[in-house]
Amino acid sequence: MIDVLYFAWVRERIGLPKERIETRAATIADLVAELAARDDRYAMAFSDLTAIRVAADQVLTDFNASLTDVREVAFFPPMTGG
Amino acid sequence: MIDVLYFAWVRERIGLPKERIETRAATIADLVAELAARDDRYAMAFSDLTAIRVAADQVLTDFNASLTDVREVAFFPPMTGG
Amino acid sequence: MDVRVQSSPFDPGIELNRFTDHLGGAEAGAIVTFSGVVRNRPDGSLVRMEIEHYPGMTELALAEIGQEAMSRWSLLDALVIHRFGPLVPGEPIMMVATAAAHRSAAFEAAEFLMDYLKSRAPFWKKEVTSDTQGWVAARSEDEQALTRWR
Amino acid sequence: MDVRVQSSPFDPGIELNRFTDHLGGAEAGAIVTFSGVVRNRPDGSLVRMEIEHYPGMTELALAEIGQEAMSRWSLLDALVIHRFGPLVPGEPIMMVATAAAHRSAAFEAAEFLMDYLKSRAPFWKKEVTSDTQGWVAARSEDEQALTRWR
Repeated sequence: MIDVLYFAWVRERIGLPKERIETRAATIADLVAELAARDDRYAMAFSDLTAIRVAADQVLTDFNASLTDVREVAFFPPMTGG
Repeated sequence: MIDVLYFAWVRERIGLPKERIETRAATIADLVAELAARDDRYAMAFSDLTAIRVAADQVLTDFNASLTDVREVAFFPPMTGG
Repeated sequence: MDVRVQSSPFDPGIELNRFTDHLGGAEAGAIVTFSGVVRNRPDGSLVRMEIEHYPGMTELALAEIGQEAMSRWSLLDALVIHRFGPLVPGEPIMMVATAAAHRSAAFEAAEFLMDYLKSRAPFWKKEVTSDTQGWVAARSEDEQALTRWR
Repeated sequence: MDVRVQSSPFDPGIELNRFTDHLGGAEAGAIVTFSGVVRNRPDGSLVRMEIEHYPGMTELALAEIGQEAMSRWSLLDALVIHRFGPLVPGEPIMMVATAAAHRSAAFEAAEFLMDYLKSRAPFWKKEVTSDTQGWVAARSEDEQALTRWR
């Protein structure tokens, strides 16, 4: 089981802020492929991965990162703080 | 007639903040030579001109500057504001 | 070092004075602050700005950026405050403050904090007018600014 | 733009808030301040700092530096306050504030103001302890800092 979080327009496109999912995905890229195959909302949200950033257990990482021992993954657009 | 002002340690060495003097000096360097010839206090104050900055009519200038139409000359160490 | 992520307003002037008083004046000569306020749109149509963030990761990211600044410039102290939730034009969004013995360290550390906070802390801004709403896009200049610190 | 040369104390926090309020929030997104406080000596022996200045030339020099910053970075506003006379450790000596649409302009303009003010505005600092007094020497780094702006 893994918590998947969505923020900003990724959250709006998918239609929910957080879900707990059962997955055997080995990497974040595998997880994205699994999610994108679900339905159009996910497919659209993940259609351009260059526009999406990802964090594993609250630390920025990349799509090739392993999911071993990861409890929380978050997808969001580039940050615009300050 | 010209007003001559001294600040910080230049003022302390010469022993006064301001004086009005009659001079025919053509440049600031000429004025400095005239003053340094007066007595030891002036000679000591002007012994190292690299340690002294000069302003003519309240604008920074250099020792070669002309005194024509200048009403006020000031001598002081490098500034330490801020 | 003090890091605060909050929905409630803050007063930049009071924060600056508190930050300065807290230093005690022994070693600090230079204090730099940056404060960001919600800018209106050129046509004055902005009703509010909504700031979303990632609770947990935000605090982690800001603490890490702050610690990096403290050690890299030997700061005497640093402060980061960032709001989330709805804000109206003219309201303070965020503030950083840095204190050092000399001005160059205080300035550089404040710029570093801002550059990292802009592109590495998980905040997202949405602009809301009476009939539109849209997420603010990241600026390539902001990503570019980080190369200065590598 | 506001330039003040004064012997009386000022409150950096109040000045920051007044400066920010005065902008009206239409275009300004970024406000940077620098405030300098009297540092004690490492052994804590400083009784007071005495700041001498050149009345008339000081105001001229600060106004010129301020105008240069305003136009070079298209600032929305700028503030310079510098005290003269006796000051005790921990007291604010001076402050600059800059406001711009984006942070890089506000930061650069504030650094420019500080660099010029340090070496081109006619102020001199004297440190007084219980048994010594001496003029603070200009630092070559401060003169060097000006080359960045040429």
